[in-house]
Amino acid sequence: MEIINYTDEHHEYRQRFRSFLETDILPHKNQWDNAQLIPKDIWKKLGKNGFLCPTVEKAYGGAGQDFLYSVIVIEEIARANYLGLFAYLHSEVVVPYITAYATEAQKMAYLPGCVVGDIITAVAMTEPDAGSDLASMVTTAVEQDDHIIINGSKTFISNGVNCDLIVLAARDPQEKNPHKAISLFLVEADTPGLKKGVQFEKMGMHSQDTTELFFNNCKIPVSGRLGPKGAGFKLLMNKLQQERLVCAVSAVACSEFCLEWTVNYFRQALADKSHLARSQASQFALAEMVTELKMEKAFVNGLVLSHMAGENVILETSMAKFSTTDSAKRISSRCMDLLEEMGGIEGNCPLVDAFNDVRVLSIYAGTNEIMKQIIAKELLSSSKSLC
Amino acid sequence: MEIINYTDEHHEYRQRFRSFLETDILPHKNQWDNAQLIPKDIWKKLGKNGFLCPTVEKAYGGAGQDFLYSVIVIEEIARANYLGLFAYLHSEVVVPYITAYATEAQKMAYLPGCVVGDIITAVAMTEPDAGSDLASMVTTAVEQDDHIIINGSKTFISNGVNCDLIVLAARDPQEKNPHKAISLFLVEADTPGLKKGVQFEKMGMHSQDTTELFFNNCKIPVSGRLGPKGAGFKLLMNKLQQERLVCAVSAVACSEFCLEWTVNYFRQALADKSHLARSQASQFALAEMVTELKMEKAFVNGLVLSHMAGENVILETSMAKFSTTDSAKRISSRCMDLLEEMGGIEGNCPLVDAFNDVRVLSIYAGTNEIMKQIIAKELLSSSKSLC
Amino acid sequence: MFELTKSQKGIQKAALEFVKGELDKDISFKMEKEGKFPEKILRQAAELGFLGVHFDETYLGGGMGQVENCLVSETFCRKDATMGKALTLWGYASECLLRFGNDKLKEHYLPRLLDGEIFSGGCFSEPGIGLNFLSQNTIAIQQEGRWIINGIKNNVMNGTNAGFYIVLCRDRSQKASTDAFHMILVDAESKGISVTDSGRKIGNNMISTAQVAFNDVSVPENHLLGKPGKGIAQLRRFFIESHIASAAQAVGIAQGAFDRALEHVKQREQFGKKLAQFQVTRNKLADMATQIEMSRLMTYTAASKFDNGGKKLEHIAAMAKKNACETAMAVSDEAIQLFGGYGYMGESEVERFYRDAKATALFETPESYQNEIIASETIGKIRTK
Amino acid sequence: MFELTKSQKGIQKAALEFVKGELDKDISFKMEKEGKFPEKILRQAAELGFLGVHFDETYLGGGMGQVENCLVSETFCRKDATMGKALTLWGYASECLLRFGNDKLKEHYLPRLLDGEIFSGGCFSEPGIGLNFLSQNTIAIQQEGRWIINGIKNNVMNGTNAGFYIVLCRDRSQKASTDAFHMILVDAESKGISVTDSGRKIGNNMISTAQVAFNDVSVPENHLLGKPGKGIAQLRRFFIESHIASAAQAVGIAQGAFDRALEHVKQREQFGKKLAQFQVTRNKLADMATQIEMSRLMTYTAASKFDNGGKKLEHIAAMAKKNACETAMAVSDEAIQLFGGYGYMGESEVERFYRDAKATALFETPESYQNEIIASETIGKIRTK
Repeated sequence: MEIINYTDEHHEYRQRFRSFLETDILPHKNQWDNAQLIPKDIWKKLGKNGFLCPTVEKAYGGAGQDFLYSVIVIEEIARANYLGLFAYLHSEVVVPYITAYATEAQKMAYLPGCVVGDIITAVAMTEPDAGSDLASMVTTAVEQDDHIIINGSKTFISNGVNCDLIVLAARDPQEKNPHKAISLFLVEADTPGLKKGVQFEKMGMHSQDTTELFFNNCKIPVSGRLGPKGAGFKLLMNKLQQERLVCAVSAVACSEFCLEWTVNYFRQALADKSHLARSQASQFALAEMVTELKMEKAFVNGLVLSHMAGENVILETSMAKFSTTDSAKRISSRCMDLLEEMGGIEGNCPLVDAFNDVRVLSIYAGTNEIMKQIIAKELLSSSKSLC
Repeated sequence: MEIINYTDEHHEYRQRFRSFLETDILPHKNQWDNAQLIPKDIWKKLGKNGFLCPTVEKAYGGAGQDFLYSVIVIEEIARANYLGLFAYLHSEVVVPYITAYATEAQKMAYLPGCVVGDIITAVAMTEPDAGSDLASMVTTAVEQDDHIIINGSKTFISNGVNCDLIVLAARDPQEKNPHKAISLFLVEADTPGLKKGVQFEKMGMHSQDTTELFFNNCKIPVSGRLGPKGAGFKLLMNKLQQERLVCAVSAVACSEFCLEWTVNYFRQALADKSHLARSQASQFALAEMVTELKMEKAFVNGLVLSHMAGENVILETSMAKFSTTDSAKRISSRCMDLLEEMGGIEGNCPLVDAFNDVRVLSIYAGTNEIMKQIIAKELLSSSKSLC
Repeated sequence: MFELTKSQKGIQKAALEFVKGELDKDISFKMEKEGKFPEKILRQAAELGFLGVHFDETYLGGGMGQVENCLVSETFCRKDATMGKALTLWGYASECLLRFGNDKLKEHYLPRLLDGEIFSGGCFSEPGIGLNFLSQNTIAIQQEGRWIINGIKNNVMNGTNAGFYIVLCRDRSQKASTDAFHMILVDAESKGISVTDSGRKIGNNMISTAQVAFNDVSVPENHLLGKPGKGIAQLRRFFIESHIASAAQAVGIAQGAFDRALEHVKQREQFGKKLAQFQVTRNKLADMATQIEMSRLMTYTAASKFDNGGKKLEHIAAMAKKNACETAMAVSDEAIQLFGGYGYMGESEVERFYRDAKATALFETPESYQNEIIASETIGKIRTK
Repeated sequence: MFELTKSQKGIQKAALEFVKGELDKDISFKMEKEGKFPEKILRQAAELGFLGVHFDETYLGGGMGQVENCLVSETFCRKDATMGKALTLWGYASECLLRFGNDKLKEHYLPRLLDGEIFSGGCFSEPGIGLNFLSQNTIAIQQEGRWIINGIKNNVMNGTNAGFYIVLCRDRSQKASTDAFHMILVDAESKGISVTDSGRKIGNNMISTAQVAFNDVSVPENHLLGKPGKGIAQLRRFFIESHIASAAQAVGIAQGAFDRALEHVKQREQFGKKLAQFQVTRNKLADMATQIEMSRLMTYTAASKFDNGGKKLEHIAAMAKKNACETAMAVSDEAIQLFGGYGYMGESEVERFYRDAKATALFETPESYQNEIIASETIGKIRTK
């Protein structure tokens, strides 16, 4: 029994995207990894071909597809072992703030560009001195006449170099209650007073550009506020379910890639009668890892359906987020162990890239420790039965 | 989204069985643990109330229910923390050999008794010198005129004291090919030449009786053969999917019991402001374990549906078997750690029983090592994609 | 490099001969089931000098150190964990008397203890409070030259049959602080003590564990061990020794389970090969052997440092216990698995090693306590604003 | 009990001062990225006597033992794993020459090696065959007073820049058996050698790893190391030293990652508290510290036994490496997690410790090799029918 029943249209879309990746994307991966940037043209190509923001409504230039199209894009990128093509941040994390909270005018202004890849988005939440702790945010947004003046700095901004539009969280310095102080804003990247910092070197995901952002009396019109004033905290919270879910979908697909590759390697080794495939310990390790993967996949697929049905599964997606990302880390590392020294050589073995890429999954979208804290709190404060 | 959609009738059955356990079973657990036996009367009571073999067809005295009724019985026994009430071996492992392979006459002779608990069944496969290795079985069955003469011994026979009817695997000493040599037989426990050995002391599952069986020129009619001659190996294999699946269902429900109990304990500790509940490490541990449980449950529930749909999910049930039983072991042990010294005291903490009971799950129904061997073999010999 | 001395090897050998000659598996199984203490064997062990090898000879001890004590404990537990733990823990917490008590008290209690005549128990933990010392509620009031004690302690080893208890009490006149606790020896015959046996446990079933309530129990002033107010500091010093001893027991348990498993896999055949020839079995044994070797090394090192008067030992001892308990659990669990169905049966011994390993981890001090000891030493001072 | 001597502590201190003074983080990051070997620093280390501390003084070595060598490796890697490994592994497998070579060969190669002038590589593994010695296909034929070598070796450390290789070769005249292999030193200048760099790796990127093909390579007869036919036995003896050295590097990596993480959690605040004040952080640090302590103890013990000429060391050394690599992986992984987003950035150093830990586990000898060494020693003889 498949948990998700994909239609023929879904399969066709998946096939089409897979081909696109093979012809238009993967041949350039090394080059973009070295450049630490994916050219804006490529984003446009992705957009023009319908691989960005597939769920955006037709009224705003989108295809108005169901969420399974999003899942397909995320899965195929991960299965192509190219997490550095961080399109899902744009399509499934940032743009949803706009579709959910923006005014009609804001939607008309930005969404069509987001869909075709003319506008690349980023979200600016984290600050140098406040990682997962939103309440200690210090970037300020002060209303002055028809404008809002922003001051402060944000860090770990994914798509930081490429981004044209930023969903920014900042606080009203007058409001003492941290939960009421934060508002969201839409800031265009060329706004005077906004400066992009230098790019971070990272362990992996090299094609993906990460920077700091500095706001120095950065002035945007009041119409740039996203959602109600002071509602930022709540708006951010509302979107966490999808953010964690797509992270889990990506992690599972990445584990799938690692295992598929390794199992195929062992199948070949078996055919070649190489000593590697004769190892009973390695065979057991593969059995264990494939089992781990199948369980996660079953769980996450169930959550995809619940999410599409509009259910509140924030607790379960938090579980999926920490568990699948830990697992992807473990699986990429353990697969390499089975290949012995061969596993560690970049040119021979794509697992090296996977190992370097997945290490960030347990850190971003809320660290895995934060996930556990949330789960435990919910678990102990509730009186619901587990079964 | 619930993966399994239970009907109101299912819920009602679960409720009825839960009450039955509370009133008729659990008050006697200690006594039966000490006696190392559950009285035959109790089996009859279970049967009369419809809690044995719920799927047996009405024609043979059964209720003709779907497999979810079986799942409910298994789950509720495990959630009552009473794995020693090993009814599922009878209902879901042994009796299915009869429903699947027996002649009409055999069915009529035995099934009605199995359903009402007048006949308790056991399966005799394992031998002292051949654990998981069926091919090295030495118990012989020799056809002589209208009879079959059985010689040899079997060990680790669950329900060994109570059993009235035994599904026996034995080999034809003339046949050299081990895969063609084995046949199955139905042997009534009072057949001359069959002797039950002394009962084993065990780590847990104390109420459940385990013995050796000795066959010394034990003579049964030829009509006692179950299924075609020499087909034993295949017949046994055919039933493994269900055997492993029910083992996994039981393991998951047992983990559920442990976690439910521990979470409730911590909820109380939180209300009492006890130091235990303040421990962040314990809270994280609970979050991790509940996540593990939810994943397994999703996977196993999916397999239940596939099994009911008649799909071949032997590979996946082998995965579920090793993974859920390892997990039950880990969870029962780790929950105890969270309770510190209190966790180890029998009178205060039902986890001690759970810990002692679940340790056998990774050993029976094929050791977890055998599961991994099967999975790895299938994985590497196939050319199917994992995704 | 750690290397046993000749005399240490001698002790080890003597202990091995003793357990081989005197410990009977069938008797032990029966006693474990019935929860009986092996008193006869305790007396024999006492006669041969295996009790309190690290106690002064003046009090009938062996006059040796913790290394020797570890060797005896490990060897005993390797042969039979339940009995080994009984023979090692009969005098639980008596090191508090040895290290901090006055001569008169020592002369009165220790010779009888080391003779196997009496037992001792430690009253350190409280229901719902555990080892969170500052929250503890057992109170001692000084009154007319005596201490009046009130409160309830749980998880008291040898609770039902101790000759004396070592009790951690807060001085009522002081606010809870690390300097507000006394360590007092209470004779078990004192009026006002009521003991409730905790019953059967996951393991360690030859030793009783109990809740002990003190209701206006009055003891002479000189039953204070060490200096007034130094109870917590002294207790932490005792836990160094106790952690080392538990670690040695755990190493013995792991080794005992390993011995049985190794013997089994070298004999048992499946699919035409000895189990020991399967790569997965070999890898399991390699893991088990490595874990045991590391835990033993850590334990002996901690013991040896203790004997040499080493400082900064608290976290090393805690590491040794934490790790040895993990090893004992992992190794005995794997041993059961290697035995298959036989491992689950009582007669295999390995299931009992597994349960005793769990008991070693749960009772005495829990891992959370060890973690905090290690962390605070490792992290050092944290500068906050 | 393991306790460093005064002179060992001196070495440790000197090594610490050296890395503090000479190793620069920014330069190191750049070199790692470009895959360049730190030749200048190697020369400096040579001048100060940090290369080959366990080699005879006759050949410009330090005249000390593996304990001292471990202290240097650990200290180097603790400061900077990639550079530390480069400075330690530049002379990989040269112990084979030291232990088994004739004086003439040693005089010719060792002083230049220990001077940092040349590098050495070990040719032990083959593509698709790994360290399964009996299946190896590199052949040596004795012909007119020379050895003619043909075959392909992979995973050769310093493959592209070695001055000489130590090569395991099968004698064609014999069937594959443990007595049919020779260990031969091949000068890298010999004709018929072709080297293919394996390119960038998961870690250890200042050292090249390469495939080395031998095509009718002819070397003088006296380049045979030790006795003919003893190649495998000698290689196993070398792996004892190599396992100990890898273990020391891994301990250094673990400690280095731990140092950074500890510093971070004591400074970084979240939710109004220092990270180091959260219980979960404290437990993580306790686990990490325990693992490191155990691995270090095991490594020093193995080194010390080696220096004292101890027997039955093969499995102890393998245990040390296996365990230290696990520790290095677990600790550096947790260090990244404690840093959060900063840990994933290049400048945090911890991500590089993590990659170098993985490289230490994967290259040199894989865990499967260690497991089999430990298992065969632990299991002993199996009686089959």
